[in-house]
Amino acid sequence: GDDGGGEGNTLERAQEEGTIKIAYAGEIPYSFENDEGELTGATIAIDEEIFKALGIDNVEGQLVEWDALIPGLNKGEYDAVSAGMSILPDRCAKAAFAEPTIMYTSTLMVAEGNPEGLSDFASIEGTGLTLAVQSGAIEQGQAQDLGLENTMTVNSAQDGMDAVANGRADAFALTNITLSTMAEDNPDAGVETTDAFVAEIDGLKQISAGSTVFRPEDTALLEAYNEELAKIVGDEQRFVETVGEFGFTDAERPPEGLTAEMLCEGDLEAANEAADGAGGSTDSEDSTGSTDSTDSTDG
Amino acid sequence: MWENELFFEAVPLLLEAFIKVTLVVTVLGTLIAVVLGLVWAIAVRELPPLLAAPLRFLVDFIRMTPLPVHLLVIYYAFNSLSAMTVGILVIGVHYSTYMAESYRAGIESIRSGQWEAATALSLPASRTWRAVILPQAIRNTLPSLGNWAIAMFKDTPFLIFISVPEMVTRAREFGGQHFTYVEAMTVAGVLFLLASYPTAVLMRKLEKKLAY
Amino acid sequence: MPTDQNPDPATTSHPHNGGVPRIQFEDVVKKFGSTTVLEGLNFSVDRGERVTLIGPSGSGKTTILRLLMTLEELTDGYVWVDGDPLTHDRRDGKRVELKPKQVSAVRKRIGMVFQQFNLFPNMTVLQNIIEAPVHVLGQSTEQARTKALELLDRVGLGDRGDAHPMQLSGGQQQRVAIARALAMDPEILLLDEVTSALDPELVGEVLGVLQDLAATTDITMLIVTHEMQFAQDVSDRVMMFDSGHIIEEGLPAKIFSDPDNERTRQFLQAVR
Amino acid sequence: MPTDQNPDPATTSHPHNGGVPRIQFEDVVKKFGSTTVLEGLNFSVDRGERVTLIGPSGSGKTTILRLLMTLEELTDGYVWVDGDPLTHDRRDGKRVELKPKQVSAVRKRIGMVFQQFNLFPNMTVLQNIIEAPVHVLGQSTEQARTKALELLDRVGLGDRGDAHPMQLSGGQQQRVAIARALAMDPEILLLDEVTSALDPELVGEVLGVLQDLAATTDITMLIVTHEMQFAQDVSDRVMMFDSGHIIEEGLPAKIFSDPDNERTRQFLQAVR
Amino acid sequence: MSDFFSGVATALPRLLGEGLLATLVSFAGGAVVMVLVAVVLGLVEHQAPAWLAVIARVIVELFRGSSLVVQLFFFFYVIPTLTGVDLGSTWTAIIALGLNYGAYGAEVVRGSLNAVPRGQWETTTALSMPWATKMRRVIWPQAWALMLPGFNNLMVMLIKGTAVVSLVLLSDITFEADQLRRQVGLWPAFLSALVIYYLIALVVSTVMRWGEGRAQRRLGLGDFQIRQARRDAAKVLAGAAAAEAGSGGSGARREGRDT
Ligand SMILES: Nc1ncnc2c1ncn2[C@@H]1O[C@H](COP(=O)(O)OP(=O)(O)OP(=O)(O)O)[C@@H](O)[C@H]1O
Ligand SMILES: Nc1ncnc2c1ncn2[C@@H]1O[C@H](COP(=O)(O)OP(=O)(O)OP(=O)(O)O)[C@@H](O)[C@H]1O
Ligand SMILES: [Mg+2]
Ligand SMILES: [Mg+2]
Repeated sequence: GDDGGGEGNTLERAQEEGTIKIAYAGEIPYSFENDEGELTGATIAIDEEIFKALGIDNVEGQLVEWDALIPGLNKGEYDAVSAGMSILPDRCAKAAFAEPTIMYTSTLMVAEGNPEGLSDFASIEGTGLTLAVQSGAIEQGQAQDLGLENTMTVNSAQDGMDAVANGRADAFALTNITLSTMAEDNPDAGVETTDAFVAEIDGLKQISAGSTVFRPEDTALLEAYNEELAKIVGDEQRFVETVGEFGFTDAERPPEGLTAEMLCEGDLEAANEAADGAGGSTDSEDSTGSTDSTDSTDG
Repeated sequence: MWENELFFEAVPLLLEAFIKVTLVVTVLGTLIAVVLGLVWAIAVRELPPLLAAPLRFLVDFIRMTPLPVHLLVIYYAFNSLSAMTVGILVIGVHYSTYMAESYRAGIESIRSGQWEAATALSLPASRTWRAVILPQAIRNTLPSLGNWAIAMFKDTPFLIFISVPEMVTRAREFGGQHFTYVEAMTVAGVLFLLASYPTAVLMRKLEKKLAY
Repeated sequence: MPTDQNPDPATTSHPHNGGVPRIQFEDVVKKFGSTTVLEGLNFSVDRGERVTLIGPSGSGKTTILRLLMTLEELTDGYVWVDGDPLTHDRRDGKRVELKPKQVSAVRKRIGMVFQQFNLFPNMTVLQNIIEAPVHVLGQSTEQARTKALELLDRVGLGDRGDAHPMQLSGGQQQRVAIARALAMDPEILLLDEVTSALDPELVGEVLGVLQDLAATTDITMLIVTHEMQFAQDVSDRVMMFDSGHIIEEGLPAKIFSDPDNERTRQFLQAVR
Repeated sequence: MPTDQNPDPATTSHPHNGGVPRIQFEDVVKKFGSTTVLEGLNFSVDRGERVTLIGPSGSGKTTILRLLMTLEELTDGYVWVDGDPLTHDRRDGKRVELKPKQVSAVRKRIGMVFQQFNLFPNMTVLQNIIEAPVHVLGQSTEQARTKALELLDRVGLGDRGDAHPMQLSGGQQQRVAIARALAMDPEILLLDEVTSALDPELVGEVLGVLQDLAATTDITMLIVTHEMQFAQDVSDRVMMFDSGHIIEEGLPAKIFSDPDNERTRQFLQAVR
Repeated sequence: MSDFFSGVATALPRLLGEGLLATLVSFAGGAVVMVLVAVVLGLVEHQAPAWLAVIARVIVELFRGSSLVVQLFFFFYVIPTLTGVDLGSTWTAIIALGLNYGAYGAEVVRGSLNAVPRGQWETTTALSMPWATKMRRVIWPQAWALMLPGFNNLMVMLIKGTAVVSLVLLSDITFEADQLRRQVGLWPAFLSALVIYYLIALVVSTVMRWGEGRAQRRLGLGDFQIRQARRDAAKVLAGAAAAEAGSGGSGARREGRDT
């Protein structure tokens, strides 16, 4: 533990010390510790590159349970969360999100051979099958909004895969990259993943993107970070060079025009537009109400 | 800092977890511990040394090592068991090792005169246990068993390690969703106090009543 | 030592004829760890005899009674009851331990009353008394109950059968304990300082019951007591112990009024 | 009741003149919860007097000693020591509780020996004895030590100063306890059944020490005992209690041989 | 089998490195706080004027009545949010562990004071000893011998209690083992952890027993009293001490005040 939340001068301090402490959730391939005990992963790679550009050479990691990431950030246990956290309105109220770093699609991890023939949330609706979701992940909220009955909550992606592998759950919903990587890394686990999908609620694509999170008062750090981030995200080649080794492609590169602000405000229409390019259109007029609640149990 | 809204939102949620999970785990875990504890206590006394020694070691080993590790090991080793089942079994077995100690103390607290009187009357061993020793020992032991049950109740949050949705696991989840633990953990703490203090007072009453 | 009677019990098991002593200690050795309490003790007690054991604290009196009751293990030597071996038999000159069953058969002839009463607190007075007759001798509950009520009458507690031990005074508890021992119809009764734990006022009632018992039955009694008057009134013979040895024995009248041994004299003076 | 002496001690505090009794109980009431043990008890003890309290169990003998030692709180009434109030004083006719300091000043004149010896197990015999003189009276260790060795000699244990209490017999422990009480130079010594926890053989040595003490000092003694012979030998007066009342009192020779009161007669018969 | 051992070989350095350090720091710090809290609260409960004793009692009941896990979260997240006082991971673990088990320890202290025979308290009054002398010279040395078995039990409980400090972001043995599970497999990781915990407990317990023996020999206590003390300790731990306080303790307590 270090001193409390700070007065927003974290950037200065980190630059002085040359070190910044970030929390990660231990999720392959975003941010995790490899077998050599080194901190690595796609979001880590991006952050390290950015921090280096800001004169902070040393990135220290702290593994934290998903639920505790933002509470720990706000009480000053670490300076940033590098876990590819989805940018959601509720979260934006409590913490400051950088501009989108990577785009999310979801997938279902199912038993080998996909015995129930599942493809997305819609295929589960009404079947009574058990769906595992990770505590605090956006799929948890989506499953809830869709009214899926039999959900169980797991603490980590590993737990979710275990749940599917040993039959405690019929499917496990999480981001595509995470689960695909895990399925590849564990060929003997007896699991596979479905094709990626973007959940649709009330006809609106639940577009989501993840980024690094800072304390609200650390505006200087956030701005400096965003500036460097734009240089990577804006450059397809550089983006793929940085995160390619973790299985990410140009498909995960945030489209130009998509901002954290849109996602923070839950403005899915704007997001849909940005994602589909200038000409893209959506059919719903007032979707904000329903999307606000994507990630929470309340209304 | 403090949001009444969140507080009132957390109350019913955690109360539900409390009744549906925490209490269920405590009750079933206690049943397991009460029965297994007596089995350990008598077995260690009556088995031939060659069997009693390893059993005693096992019981001691379990008692002296942490519950969270036991939970994790059993949870991952037996995939077919649900987290709830694992939680109940492990916490029950863990506390049975404490209750075994209580039974043992209860049996030892019976004055040697009782054993000697039974010998002087030529009562056979089985009858001595059943009619003389156990009725007195269990009476002596009951308060202690009750207190271990309360201790177990307060240890149910350890099940957070295998995500059994008991009260504190739910409180953390709730906190994670609202990015603050203040209200939820307060509710959890208060519910614990509300439940355990009166029970402890009751146990003390029972203890006084049971004293010969 | 004046009492070294040693009528070689060479055969395995005597028939119960009148010539055999009720109790015989033969070369009895008892050690606790490295301390030797009894070192080759020999004595015998006849049928119907009442023998009082006196001697300073630690001289081994209690140990003798406990050996007879099989509450302690014999380190060496033999104890015979009516010529039957108690815990060890001599076979072909060798010392052989008996099976628990065999021990139990002989032990049933012996009853004991303890200093601390040792009633079972979880049972009523009546249950205390009928427990062994029913579960050891196999009597019917009815039969045992009738007998128990008789015995309770005899010790002056006919109306307290349903009380719990804790509701009784020490003197009453001890009288129940006597009744409980008698319910097994023992041939031998061992009494180890049965009044030492009682308030002085309550001693009389217990001694009264025992005096009555001595007068009206022919149970063989081995008594350890500090109540010299009682010892004198009730016993046929007194044995004075010191450090596990019998240093003097004889008629109570003689021992209490004019002991031969200096140590006995001292002891009796101190106790009075 | 024959003993209702009541010399109105109206003034707050008497000078220590010879006319004032050493101990005076005035209208003393003691209740435990709802049971009244003493109900307006009056008596006094003169300087140098030795008074034995007898009476059946529960009659309040111990309670009287404990009140004097301030181990129990007075429910009502007064206790005067040399005319000084012990725990409560009368001021303008009102009963006023004294401060702990004041209580302590008077209490220091009183010593007590308990049935259970109560030696401090974490100290040697010598340390037990010098503890209070050094830490309460403020004597130097050397001074206290010299005195302690004298006292140990007096109780016949001059060579056991470095022993630990647990290494001593009961009788020896009790003699150390007496020495410990004497080390405070008390004017009053309270003895509550000091031989009841001892083996019969060891009673004599303790009574011997006390008899010697009575013969060679003029300490005022209040004695509770079941040892009637000792009581007769040592005391100037015997008070017979029943249910918290003095039912008879007088010279020991008279009380023990020919009591006036029927209850006394019964009690003495039962205890003998 | 060789997989197992190579797994253990991989796991051990990590378990014995950072993991063991975090566990031991939590334990050692927690133990110190525990004893301090226990002695202060226990003494206050037993000897202080009623109003103060009640406050101590409330503190004890607060910590014994809720769960260690809740207390950890409370100290780590709730208190800093509400008061701005942030202890950080290590201190939070130490304070929460120390207070939680210290509350149980207060019962051990109080029970032990009660168990000092009444005659000993009364004798100090009969000798007019002032409070400090009485406690320091007579009562405490005896109570100390009686409370050591209880503290022994609590130390073992405390070691086991450290297994939850990963909830406040310390990488203790349990946390490391859970991480290693993915790398070296379930059994090598967790069996190693269990054995390490067992050995720590064994060492601590042995040291404590040695201390017990020393203290008790000083009092000339026999085996019987030692066994009695152990039994009382277990009972006290299970929260049963209060009943005794009602009966046996009241006399001693009154004793304690009037000098
Ligand atoms: N269980 C035991 N372990 C070790 N020594 C024992 C045991 N029982 C008795 N002893 C020792 O054996 C010796 C004889 O003891 P015993 O109880 O027979 O004496 P006693 O004559 O009955 O004395 P008392 O009059 O005090 O009852 C004593 O020295 C005693 O310390
Ligand atoms: N702490 C107490 N609480 C309640 N009642 C008590 C207490 N101490 C004594 N009593 C009661 O006070 C009465 C007198 O007791 P006390 O001990 O003074 O009698 P005693 O004459 O000394 O008897 P004994 O010969 O048995 O020692 C008894 O009825 C006893 O039960
Ligand atoms: Mg004896
Ligand atoms: Mg008394």
